[in-house]
Amino acid sequence: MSTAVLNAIKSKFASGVRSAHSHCGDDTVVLDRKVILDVARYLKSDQAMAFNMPIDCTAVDYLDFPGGDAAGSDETRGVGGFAGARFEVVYHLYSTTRKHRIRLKVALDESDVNTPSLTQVWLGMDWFEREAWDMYGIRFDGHPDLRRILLYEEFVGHPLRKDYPLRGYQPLVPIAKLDRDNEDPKLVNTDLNPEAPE
Amino acid sequence: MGYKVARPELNIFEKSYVPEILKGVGVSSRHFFRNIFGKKDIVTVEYPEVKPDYASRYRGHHRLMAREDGTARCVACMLCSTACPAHCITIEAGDYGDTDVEKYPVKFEIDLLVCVYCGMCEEACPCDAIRMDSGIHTPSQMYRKDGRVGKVDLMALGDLSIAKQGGELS
Amino acid sequence: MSNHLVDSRNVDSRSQAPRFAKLWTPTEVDADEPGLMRVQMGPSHPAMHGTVRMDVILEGETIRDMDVDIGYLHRGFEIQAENATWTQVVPYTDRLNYLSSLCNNVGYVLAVEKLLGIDVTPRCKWIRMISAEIARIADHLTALAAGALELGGFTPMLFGIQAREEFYKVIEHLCGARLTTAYTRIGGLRWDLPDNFEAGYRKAEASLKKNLADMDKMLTRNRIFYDRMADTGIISQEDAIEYGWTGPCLRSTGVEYDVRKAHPYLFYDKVSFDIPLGHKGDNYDRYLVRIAELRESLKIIDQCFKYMEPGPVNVDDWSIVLPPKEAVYNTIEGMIAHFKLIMEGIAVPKGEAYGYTEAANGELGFYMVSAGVGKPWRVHCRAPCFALVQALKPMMLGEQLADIIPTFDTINMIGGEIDR
Amino acid sequence: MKVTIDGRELEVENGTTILQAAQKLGVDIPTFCYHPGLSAPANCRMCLVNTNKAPKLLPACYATCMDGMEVKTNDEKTLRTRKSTLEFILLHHPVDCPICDQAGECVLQDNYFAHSAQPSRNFTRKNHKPKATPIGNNVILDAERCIVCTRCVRFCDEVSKTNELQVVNRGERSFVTTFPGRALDNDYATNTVDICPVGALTSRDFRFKMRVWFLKSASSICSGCSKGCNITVDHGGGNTQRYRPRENQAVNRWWMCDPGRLSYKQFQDNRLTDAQIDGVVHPVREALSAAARRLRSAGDPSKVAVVPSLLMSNEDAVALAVLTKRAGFGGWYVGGRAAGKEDALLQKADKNPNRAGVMAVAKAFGIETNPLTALATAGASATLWFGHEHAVDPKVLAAVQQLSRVVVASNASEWTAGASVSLPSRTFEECSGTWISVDGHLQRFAAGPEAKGASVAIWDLCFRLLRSLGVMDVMPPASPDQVVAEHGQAVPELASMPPALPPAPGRPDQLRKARAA
Amino acid sequence: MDPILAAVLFAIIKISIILLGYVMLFATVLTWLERKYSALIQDRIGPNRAEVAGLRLGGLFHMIADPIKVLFKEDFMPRTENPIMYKMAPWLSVVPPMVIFAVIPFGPGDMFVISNAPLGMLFIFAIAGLGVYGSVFGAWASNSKFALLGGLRATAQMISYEVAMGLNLVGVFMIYESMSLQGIIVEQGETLWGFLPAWGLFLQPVSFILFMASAIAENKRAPFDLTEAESELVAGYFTEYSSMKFALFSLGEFIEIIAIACIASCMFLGGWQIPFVDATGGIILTSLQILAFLFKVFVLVWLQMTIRWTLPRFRYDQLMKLGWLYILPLSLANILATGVWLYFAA
Repeated sequence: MSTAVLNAIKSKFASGVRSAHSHCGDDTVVLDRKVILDVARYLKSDQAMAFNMPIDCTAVDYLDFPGGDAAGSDETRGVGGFAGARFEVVYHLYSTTRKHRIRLKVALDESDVNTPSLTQVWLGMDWFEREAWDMYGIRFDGHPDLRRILLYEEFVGHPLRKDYPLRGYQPLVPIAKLDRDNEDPKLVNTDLNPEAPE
Repeated sequence: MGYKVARPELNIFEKSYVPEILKGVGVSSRHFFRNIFGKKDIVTVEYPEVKPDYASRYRGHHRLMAREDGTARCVACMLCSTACPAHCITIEAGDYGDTDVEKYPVKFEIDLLVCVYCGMCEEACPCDAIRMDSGIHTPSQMYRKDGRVGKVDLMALGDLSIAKQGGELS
Repeated sequence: MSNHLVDSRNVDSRSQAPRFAKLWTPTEVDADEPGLMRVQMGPSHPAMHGTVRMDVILEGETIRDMDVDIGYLHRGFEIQAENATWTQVVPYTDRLNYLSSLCNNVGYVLAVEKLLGIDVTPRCKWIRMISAEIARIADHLTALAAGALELGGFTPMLFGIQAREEFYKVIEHLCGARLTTAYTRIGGLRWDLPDNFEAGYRKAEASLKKNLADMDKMLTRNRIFYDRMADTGIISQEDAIEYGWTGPCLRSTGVEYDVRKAHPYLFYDKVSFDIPLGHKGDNYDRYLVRIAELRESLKIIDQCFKYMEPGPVNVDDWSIVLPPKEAVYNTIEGMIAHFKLIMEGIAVPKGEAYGYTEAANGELGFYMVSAGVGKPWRVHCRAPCFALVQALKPMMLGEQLADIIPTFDTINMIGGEIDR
Repeated sequence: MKVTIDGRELEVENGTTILQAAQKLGVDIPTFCYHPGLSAPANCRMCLVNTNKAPKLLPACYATCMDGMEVKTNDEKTLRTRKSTLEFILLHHPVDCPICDQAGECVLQDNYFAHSAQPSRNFTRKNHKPKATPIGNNVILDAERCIVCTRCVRFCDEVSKTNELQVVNRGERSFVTTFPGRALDNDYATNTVDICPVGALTSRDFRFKMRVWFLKSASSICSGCSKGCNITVDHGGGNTQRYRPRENQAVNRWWMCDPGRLSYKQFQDNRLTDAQIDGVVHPVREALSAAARRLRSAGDPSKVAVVPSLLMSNEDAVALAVLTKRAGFGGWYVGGRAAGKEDALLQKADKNPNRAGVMAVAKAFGIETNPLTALATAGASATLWFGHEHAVDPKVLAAVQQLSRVVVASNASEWTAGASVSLPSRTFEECSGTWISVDGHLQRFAAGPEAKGASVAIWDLCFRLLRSLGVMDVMPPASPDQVVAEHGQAVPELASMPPALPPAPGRPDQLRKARAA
Repeated sequence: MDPILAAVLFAIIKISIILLGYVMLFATVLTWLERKYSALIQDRIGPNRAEVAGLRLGGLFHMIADPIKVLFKEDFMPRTENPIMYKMAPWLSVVPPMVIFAVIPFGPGDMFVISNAPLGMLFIFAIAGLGVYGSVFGAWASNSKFALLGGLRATAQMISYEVAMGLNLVGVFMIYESMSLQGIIVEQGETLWGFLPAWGLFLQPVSFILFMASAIAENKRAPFDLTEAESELVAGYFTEYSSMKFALFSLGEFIEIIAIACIASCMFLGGWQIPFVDATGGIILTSLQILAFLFKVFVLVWLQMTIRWTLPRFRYDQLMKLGWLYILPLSLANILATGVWLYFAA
């Protein structure tokens, strides 16, 4: 689309850019988290960039990604880009004046899931970052109010991580297990999964 | 291209509430008098007596189609339970010991309370065995277990399927 | 209770709305302070469509602080999608914005097709456009009608719902269900248009025009309605962009951004339509913009019917779309392709893509990562409401309790979409 | 010798086939009839590739590399030939996927979808051949589905050397069947099902039980005898559904025997899922303290006879050895399954998978071992009994029944009946651990299906029992590997543990190659 | 018979007939009528399911079925510090509107009015002012924040509009020089300039509009229903009420609709007067006059219901603004203008 943005970031923040590519028409820059805040400020304030709209922020867990192990070459890791660390925080930005888009990615290792919060640049990142924290446990430093958003405060774990068990219960209140064939209609069985152990 | 919507600024007359209230009362009354004396615009359907027409594509209660000899067309290939995004279909396969059909569903159960009526099962069926075109919406149940509908009930809604199958196109 | 008699909004209605005095603050008001009252609106509250909780701290009827608590309708769309085949996700998307499921269906499959790098047939594109616009009409009608209901106007609401019903009937004829449509497929559609589709649509269109006129008469220039809507829930252009607003709500502030125009997909560049814009981003503008968008959608659908030509709706590739049933029943080739697609799903090449479309509430984005197999590695839904609702707090600080209701309605919060 | 495959050069030895060379480069050439363990007849023609050394396409599985050969596996000619071959093979293939057990792991499906995916041009009536014919105790033949790759025929000729199968008729009417009067009933017959690329040969045991794409897999070791054949445990719905051999050139190559293949069934009947005290169900925690009380009340701990199970993993054995030593119990009375059939291929007479490991642990810990028959005359006052599988000796049984017995077993048998305290243990399928085969291979197995009921791994039970007995200074390890790491240094056989198993190949969708963008 | 006893007995009979036979019956019919009417406005059918012996009569039996249903519902009571207040509140909102009917003349003479009090209107104001206690007690005793907010709104709203309502009628009193309802009605029997009945509607049109507005506000019905504003406050001051207690609140509302219609028709539409028939006496004429009164009441009830089902509701500050900044000054101005006019006309 507009490689101009890619080139601008690459030239201005050469040390912080890990890789950059355009895949499926989306321009992507994989950044070091040290520069993400600077890049964001630059992208917002520069007249030629003018990325004034925060579209989205999310995260991806690449645990056991096929071909994503250390032995995988850049080629097998795919053009789509998976930068090699377990987590990636993905930002999408848009400029309503220049009408261009960019995707910023920050690769984070499992052991250190902190990254600067972009709420300092766009307030609209607020809830998106809270969701990424809730679902992936990414810590956004400098976020004014990093609480869980979709789940309840007492929830343990981050359910979109690939190692979070798919089945099982984490009830706030004990769930009454019912004999399936002698159900009392007044009681509600919250178990809706037919494969769940009876 | 973009254009600004016409945003009304109320004139002093409209600001006095009364004329606009009377206009609204007029609309209400027009509907009232049309419905009580004139041509009835009433859209309510009196349900148990009058049933709304379902579209021909309406996805309702599932049914299992039958062969000419009355057995189920289903051969328990499990594609429907694979395609089901809600995992509501349970099938157990059995062996007829017959070289023509070989495989049949010993148990075919759909949990209607889990089903999301997306139609993926009929799309996935390679034998024209399961369909959702019965035109019946799902009945409500008193107990959860009544929501699990078995092969017999599904066959009872079924019909003879005459779809040709097995490469016998000639 | 200082402002019974004077309008608390010190705003000249002709000027551009000012920026929020305080853009973002974490909860800092102590509800135990004398004179303050903490009210929990929701999660089961008549005005909280879907289920959302607003923890409001009131001074009299003025909102001193509030916190919007979402997640009551969270059902794990994204983790479900990671454990289903690409095609199986389509019914899950129905439940995102359940008022305009077809928009979600179209948005999702377009994103997958972007990743697959395929282009669907022209007829399929026209039909997708028609279905998405019909869904948009249904969604806008709901928002408008509910807006009247929230303000106590039950009759105008039912007029709006009446028209919406007609469109739902059209949708039912199209795909067999009214809300949970599951209509699109990757590389095509579940079905072609049914017979007499256009006749059914014309009936719905007539009903819309008639009922919209009645609603308009009862509401638009009525001063009670005007006073409730105008100058309440104001957001400035800068703030709307800053908070990631999109869709009719952003356009109500006068920002001309519509994905259909800015980045045309399907055949939106081949039809002519306009983008209605608001003046200052208050509830009344959002109401007017939605009404104007209804008319634009009708225009688009008319052109789709005009330009549409017969032809196949699915791409001719058995590794993406299911073979026709005759081929499945009678040829081993069709049977194998059918089995492979259902057992394993469509093998989407490894990579990532962000597909975005204009859904009824704004930019609906799907960010997806494929590991090269039949199931998505990651599907993230960028729900337009999510960005809209996060600005609710700065919008409502200092306003009245009663203003939450029309504001909440005009930004059209949809629980299914925001909670996913 | 230098060959170039798809533009990539490779140095190969003389006699290397094109296919082997391609595999080294990771180039995928589709095959049907080729199997690395069998001779290559080159009769399916699927692997035809274009070379510069011959005017016609060459079968990659049979043709050897020549110096300077340039091979093209994806040029237009090869691709067109593949499509034609597939069309030809599918010409008379019945539309059977819905009723065919192979669907989902069918090479024909994979190859068609990957290399053709074009509609049928077939307007002829399909040939009919015998369907669903049992040709042996474990194998059912569907001749219509057969693509006459002759893998099964070659297996019977070359591996089991029993020569039951042949191809009859000619041309499109040919199909595989047994010689008249013969049945495919050798001990390795079900391997023909594994190697059959289509659904022509299906397993009678697995028939219609479950669709293969619902199965989850775990890499494991067969427990049928002491050979230690590598297997994959396919499980679904909480139960093991079948065993499949896993390639290990050092032990079992690609094969396994039928008795071993069916040995999963012995763990499914009469499963013990709850702890019992005098026949009454109790929580495991209470049963453990009851067991400790019973063992203590036997008086002199050295009068407590310990009977290890030979299905125990080395980790379990180490834990038991620690328990035996710390609690001061008497020697081990080693029983196990009775000896059985042995043959030249895989089956071993010793049917106990880990006799070598248990004995090595006993030796390293200095625990006296006696045969189980000695228990009848040992004068023990109580016994700590593991396993249900020991061969029944009436004299021992009678003697044991007199004793106060704490039984740890996964299934019920004569030995577990009437136990004073019975604790449910997991089967080996449900745990991970290592075994030492009769040939001295130390091999790892991974946990497959979920553990049933309240059952606990034996190593865990041993350490918990130790605490119940009042020995508090031994911290229970967290995993079987930790058991060996902390307590098993004395065992020389366990000095170098094999690396952790890679995850077993799962459902087909995880194996699928991505469609080219 | 003792004349006093006879008068008391006669009064009791009148009370029974008017309250039970008229007010309660009318209110019960209104519960059905409002549902049916709103349905027809909204292109629906409305209640039509209740049937007796196969007869449905357009759902008329719903007005019997509804009370029965309501009576059998679970009477839920919140945990509250003031159970007595909680139980009293519904009665406080249903009794005052009923008492208003004591001074409403249904026909000419003393025969069709329970008490032809000379200061009838003052009595009505006094009693109507009591209605606020129903809402406030209910809201306070419910132990719920939504109810409390509703109660607060109700207090402010009713007190504000009480003033406006009273001032609106001053003009009428000035013209007819009476505060007795019967007296005012009799005065309205005349004809102005030979073609226009001397009704309050024509002599005091501004007063009529303002009175209807403030009376509807007093009754807390849409567009002034923000005390129960279901989208904001769930159900306002009666959020925590159920069963018959809940029904009493709505019964009180319906009785109040009739009361407002009665007062307005007495004040502005000539009460039982038939236009151009300035005479009394005779059974036929009296019956016609009673029917005329009922018809006028019915028309005003219809007007209230149509407004209810047409308009959205105000916001709290807008309502206050309307009351204090528009209605109150306008009614004062109206009084002034009436006074000036009377001065010069005299």
